[in-house]
Amino acid sequence: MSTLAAYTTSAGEAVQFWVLGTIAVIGALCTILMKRAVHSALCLAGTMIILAVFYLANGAYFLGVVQIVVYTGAIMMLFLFVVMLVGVTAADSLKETLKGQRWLAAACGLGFGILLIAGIGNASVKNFNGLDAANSANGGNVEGLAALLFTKYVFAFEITGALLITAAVGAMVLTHRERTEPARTQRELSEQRVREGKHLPPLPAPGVYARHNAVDIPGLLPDGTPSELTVNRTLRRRGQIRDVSTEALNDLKALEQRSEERLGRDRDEHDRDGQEAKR
Amino acid sequence: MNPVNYLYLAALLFTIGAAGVLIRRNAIVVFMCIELMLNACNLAFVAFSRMHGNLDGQIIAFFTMVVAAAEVVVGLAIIVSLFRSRHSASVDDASLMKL
Amino acid sequence: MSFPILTATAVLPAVGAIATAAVPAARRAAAKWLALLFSLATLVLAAIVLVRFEPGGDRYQLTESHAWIADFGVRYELGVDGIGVVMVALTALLIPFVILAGWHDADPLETRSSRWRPTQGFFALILMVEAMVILSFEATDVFLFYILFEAMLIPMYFLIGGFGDRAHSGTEENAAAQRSYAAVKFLLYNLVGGLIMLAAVIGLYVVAGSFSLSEIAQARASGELEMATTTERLLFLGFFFAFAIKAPLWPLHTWLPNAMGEATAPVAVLITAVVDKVGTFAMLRFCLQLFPEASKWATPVILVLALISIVYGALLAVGQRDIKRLIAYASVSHFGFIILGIFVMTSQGQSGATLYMVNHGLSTAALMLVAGFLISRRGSRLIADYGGVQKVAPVLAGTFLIGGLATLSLPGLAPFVSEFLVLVGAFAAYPVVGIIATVGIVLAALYTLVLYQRTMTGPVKAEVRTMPDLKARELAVVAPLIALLIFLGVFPKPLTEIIDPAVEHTMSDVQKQDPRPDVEAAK
Amino acid sequence: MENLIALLVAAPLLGAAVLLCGGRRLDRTGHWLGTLLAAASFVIGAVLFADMLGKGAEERALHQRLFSWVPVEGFQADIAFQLDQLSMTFVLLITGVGTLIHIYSIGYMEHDERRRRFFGYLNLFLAAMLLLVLADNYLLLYMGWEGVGLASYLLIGFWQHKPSAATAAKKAFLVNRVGDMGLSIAIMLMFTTFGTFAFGPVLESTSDTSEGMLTAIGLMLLLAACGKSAQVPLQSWLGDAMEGPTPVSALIHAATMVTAGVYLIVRSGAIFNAAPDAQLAVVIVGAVTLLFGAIVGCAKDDIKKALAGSTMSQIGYMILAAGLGPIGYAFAIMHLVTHGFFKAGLFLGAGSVMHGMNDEVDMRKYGGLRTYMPITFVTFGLGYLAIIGFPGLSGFWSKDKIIEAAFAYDDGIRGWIFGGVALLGAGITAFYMTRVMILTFFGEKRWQPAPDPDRTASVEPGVDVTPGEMPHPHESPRSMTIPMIVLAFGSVFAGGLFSLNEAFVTWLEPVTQFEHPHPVISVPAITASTVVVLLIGVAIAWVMYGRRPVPVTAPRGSLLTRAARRDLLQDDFNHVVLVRGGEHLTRSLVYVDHTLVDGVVNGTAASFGGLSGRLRKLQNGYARSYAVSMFGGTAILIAATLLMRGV
Repeated sequence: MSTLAAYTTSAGEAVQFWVLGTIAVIGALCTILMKRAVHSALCLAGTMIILAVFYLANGAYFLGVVQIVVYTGAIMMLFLFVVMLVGVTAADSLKETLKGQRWLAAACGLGFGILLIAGIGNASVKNFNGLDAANSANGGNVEGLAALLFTKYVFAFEITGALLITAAVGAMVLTHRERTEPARTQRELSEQRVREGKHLPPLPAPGVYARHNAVDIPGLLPDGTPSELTVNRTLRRRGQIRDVSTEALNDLKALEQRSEERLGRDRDEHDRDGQEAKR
Repeated sequence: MNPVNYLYLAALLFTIGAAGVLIRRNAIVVFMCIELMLNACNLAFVAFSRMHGNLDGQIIAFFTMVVAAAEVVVGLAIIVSLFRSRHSASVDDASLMKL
Repeated sequence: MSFPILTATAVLPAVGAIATAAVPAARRAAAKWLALLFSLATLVLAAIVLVRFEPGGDRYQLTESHAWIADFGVRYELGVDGIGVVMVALTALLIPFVILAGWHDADPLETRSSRWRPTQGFFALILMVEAMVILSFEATDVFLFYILFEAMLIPMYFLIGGFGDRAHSGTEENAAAQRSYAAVKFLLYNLVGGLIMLAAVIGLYVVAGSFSLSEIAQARASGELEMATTTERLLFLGFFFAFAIKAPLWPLHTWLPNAMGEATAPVAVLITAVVDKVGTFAMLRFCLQLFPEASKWATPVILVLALISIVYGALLAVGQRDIKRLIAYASVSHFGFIILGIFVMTSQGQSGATLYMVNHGLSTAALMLVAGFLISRRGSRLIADYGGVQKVAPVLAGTFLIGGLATLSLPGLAPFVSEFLVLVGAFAAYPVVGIIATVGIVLAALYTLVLYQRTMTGPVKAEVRTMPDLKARELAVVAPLIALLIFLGVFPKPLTEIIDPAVEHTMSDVQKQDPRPDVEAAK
Repeated sequence: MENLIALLVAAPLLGAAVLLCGGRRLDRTGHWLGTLLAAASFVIGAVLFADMLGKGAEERALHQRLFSWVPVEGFQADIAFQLDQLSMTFVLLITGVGTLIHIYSIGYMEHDERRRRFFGYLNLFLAAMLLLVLADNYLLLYMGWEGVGLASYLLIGFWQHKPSAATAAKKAFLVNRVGDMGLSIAIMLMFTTFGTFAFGPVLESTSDTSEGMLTAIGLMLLLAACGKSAQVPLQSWLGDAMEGPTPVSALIHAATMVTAGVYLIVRSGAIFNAAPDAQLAVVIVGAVTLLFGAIVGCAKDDIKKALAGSTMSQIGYMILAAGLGPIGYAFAIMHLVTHGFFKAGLFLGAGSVMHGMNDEVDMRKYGGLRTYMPITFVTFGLGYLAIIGFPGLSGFWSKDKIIEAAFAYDDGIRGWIFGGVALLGAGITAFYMTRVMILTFFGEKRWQPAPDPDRTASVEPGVDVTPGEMPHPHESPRSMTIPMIVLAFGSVFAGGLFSLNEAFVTWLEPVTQFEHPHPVISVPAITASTVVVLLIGVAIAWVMYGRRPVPVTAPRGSLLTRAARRDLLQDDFNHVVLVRGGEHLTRSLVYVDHTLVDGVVNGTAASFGGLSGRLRKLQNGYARSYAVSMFGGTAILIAATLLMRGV
């Protein structure tokens, strides 16, 4: 690193780098290790914000802002939206199914990282000569970028426009679902139920049980076993049915305990009264 | 501190992202990891632009963001339709590339 | 710049292919006529090229050159020398006959079976092959040639695999299986060759830094471009291997009988008379011109292989039970002659070889197409199923006999001239080789006459009794071919005077002189 | 004048083209057209002959160059004709006899629905044969050479529905091809030696090259001659060739085509003169064939096959003479011409007999026919006297001279040997011809009911033969008898005319040179002994067949007889060695090609297949594992680049 000694940053930036850098790495790690997609998304958002800060620190003011607006603002929100669609609480197990995949991945990742770092290490990185000149050339970072964007990179810029449009259209096409047959009326539905012969009445409502009134809780059959049917199909698919039986037991226990306490307190009071009467 | 550390950080993040792509099954998370990798690249670009003292690096980073945005849009759309069709967002379920 | 006529000769059939393929399924007849029209137009263009070509002029004429992949110095370079122009003419000449002969080969079967044959595709593919072959005869850029050399496999593959001969022994299923086996075999053999050639092509670029035939040749001639002996030999082998597979040289010939046996007769003609010629042609143009030293170095081995091909092919032809396979093995023998003529490196040999390519194209076309007509009548490829055809279909038998006589290179028919030239050329350089090769002419007589005797003569078989004689369309296919065979048999001058200068160039490339006769040597 | 030469060939060629392409509409008139064109060719020949006689001996040779045939650098072949005395002789013989036989065929093939094609083939033959004798270079000669081969193939196999005929035709062509191999190698040798193969340059510059080379060329030419002229060891096809219609046998396999070998050797005389070893080989071949043919001729009961044997042996005489060098050339050609007359006559006679006898060919079933078909008898008889060399008739003059020359081969033991052989041959000839004569025309009738055409292969179709019907011999129509009469005249007087103060020899001398032979014993003695031997032969035959009755079914006969009936086992040899061996070879090769050659390549392919089968297990379809491989690949690439830069 001796060759790079020529240009060093301010101590403040150094501190900032070490602190935020650490957090960023941790965030990244969390992103890939969290069980739930939501958490991953949040961690990623954090990392991105930190990166935005780094951009700013590196004199890329415009990018820094764009980073926050576009990424943390737009893209991550998109992610969260999709996550919601798929199911917030859906936790996929980190258990590896493919044989040796994880080890291969680890090996590759490790080797790759080492290679990259080694590469940067022995790459002949020439002195940093700061962005002040470049930024001030057109009177500011944004102006500078604009100058470049509309002169040198104008074609690329236009093409990205085309790309975005295409992407938008593509997304619509992909997600759009054509309804082929008219929506079935209630009558038709009932007739179908009759034809199928099961569940002539509409499906039972979800578990209105004790103090619970949530859609993800199955109602209990007379014998106390929960009935899947009562829960919304989507939730069922996502496997987000809360096991009500155990909950019910817990609640019962808690109830008894509480009543126990109350009774106990009453007895004490009773004793005290008795002693006062003797005096 | 030497600004080259930014590059090291970028490399690290990139590697982490790549590893994530390899080990996660949830398509959404995989996408996040890809975003992570892209961001790492962006950081590297920015650092380089600082290194060379011109703004081209930032321009590239900018383009990267645009492309990333587009990619996310399409990718998520794919995931959604995939989820619709097979009610799961696991990349392993779609193993149709098998001969 | 002037009108790019060479490109036109290739573009026209390509356009024709697209147009033919675009004809709606119901209008089958229209597609046929369209294809025929385009092939004839191509023939006209080829004739113009032939006329505009001055034998005495530069080596490569009517040249065109445009940058293509500038970074690798790949150029779109066309140009014809005496040999190329003749081959182009041959191709353009044969295709109309192929189309006309295959008029009904791709018609839907009466029973709407699963093997419905899209007629348009058949003729479109044929025209596609024509376009590629013609362009490969004109390409003077090694890379461009390589692309075409490989690309023409694709339409051929579909022609063989998709439009098999309807006359087969056994069930539809195993016929289809055999057909696809033949097609895949054809593809694999040629792909392997192409792969090795690709390596050689890249190697050549690494060594020479250019793909342009003329540039490299000049550099070699002027000595600017030195090649290490081993390098040159390896590159030569890479190229030669591919060409040896294409122009089946023993022991790489085994794909030919399958392909020709399973394909319809016109496609078989396309294989042996047109596509395979690219191999021998490329030996003349690329092997000798780019690697003269290596060519000389490899000559002994190649000559031996060629001799084996000649004798071996003929002997196997004698042993065949299937008419088309018999003709295929005969072709193996003839290709042996061609390669022999190329590599004995005497002007007679090479003129003979070039002439042989043309004549073999004509004679095989005549024989194979008539055989095809015969087979389509009886619905069997087995020689044993025929007999006494001469009695019921004398014209068919007569044309068949003439085709056969051409195959055994009877003097007065075109192949004789070329075969004799090859033999003389071989004999002048290596007497023993010449004598062994001469055995081939006896064997040729054997397999041809045996075939004729078993199919055409003898008592009339019951299945043959009702066989109709040649129809007008079929006669229109065969008669011109036979007329050409006879004409070129007594007056090959028009061709030889175009070919000769080119051969001179090749001879000077390999720096070889003809051995002078003893008498002059003595004086 | 020389422009007429091309017409000689063109006329019959035109006929062939018209007749073969003309289609059915020519069926009525086709034969007339063919005959007319043959005659036209003869007339042209006669005109040229007259013109030639008008000139001095040296400038008689005419030359006509049409165009350049194969103009390739260092290899020039022209389509050019040369008409000198030798060619002239042949032209007259070919066109003359040819025309006669055309006429004969009109009657003979009357009932054949494919008569038009027959005449087309005949014309084709005439054209090819004329091309052969008129060519001015060996390559063009080769063209004619194969052309006649083709014509003979077509004509032998004319009745293609008979498997025997088809086989015979194929055999003839193949055996000839073996000979042609010799010719082509000879041409190559000439090319490498002299740089050309035109008659003039080659024959003049023989002195410039080594004797060894000339011997090689000579032997190759001899091989060619053996093939075409049915000389041992390539004689086996001639007997079977009799499957063809009789006029064909008369024209092609007696008078003209089979003598092409003699022409070739005489034409190449200069080469042979300079190569004594080659000459010796020629003489030996001639002598051997002479006896071979004669012996075969003695044993055959099929009249045509007997005559074929005799043809073989007579050509043996010619080859023998041709091998003797300048002392023999002229006589070889002279015997060739006379033989052309009487042998053609004999064959036509045989044809006429068969015509009358329901196409019975077995002489043992003839007998006593002289009263039934007198003209045939007389003409045949004259031909007979001529061939056995009865003093005064054609055969006598030519054959006697050959025997003299043979005695004069050299004044040592060789002279005695070959002279003796020739003499012996004369005796045997007398024997078997007398046998034929007696069996056919004398003795009592041994006629049999007509054979069932399905059983006997050699029944000529068209002639309406009702099975089981007794033959009723009759004289043939005039169209057939006239040619026989003409030929008979030829066979009586031709020899005498030729020998008048050696007219023929002096006529040919400019082309073939001539030296007077000096036999080891005096000429009169030879003549006397010839006559004596001849009489002995006749006497033996008379004793064997004339005195005692002839059994209808051939007796078992001596070992030699049985061998001779089978062409001295030469065919069996061929069959066992060549045919069987060849079949085995090809069959095994087919097997090898399928298993070994194909197997090796397919084997490699299969092994690749197995490999890929193992590899495809990696393609589990899981995107992530693909990603891993991609990632690893990238890592490796980076490592590589780093290492590169590191170094």
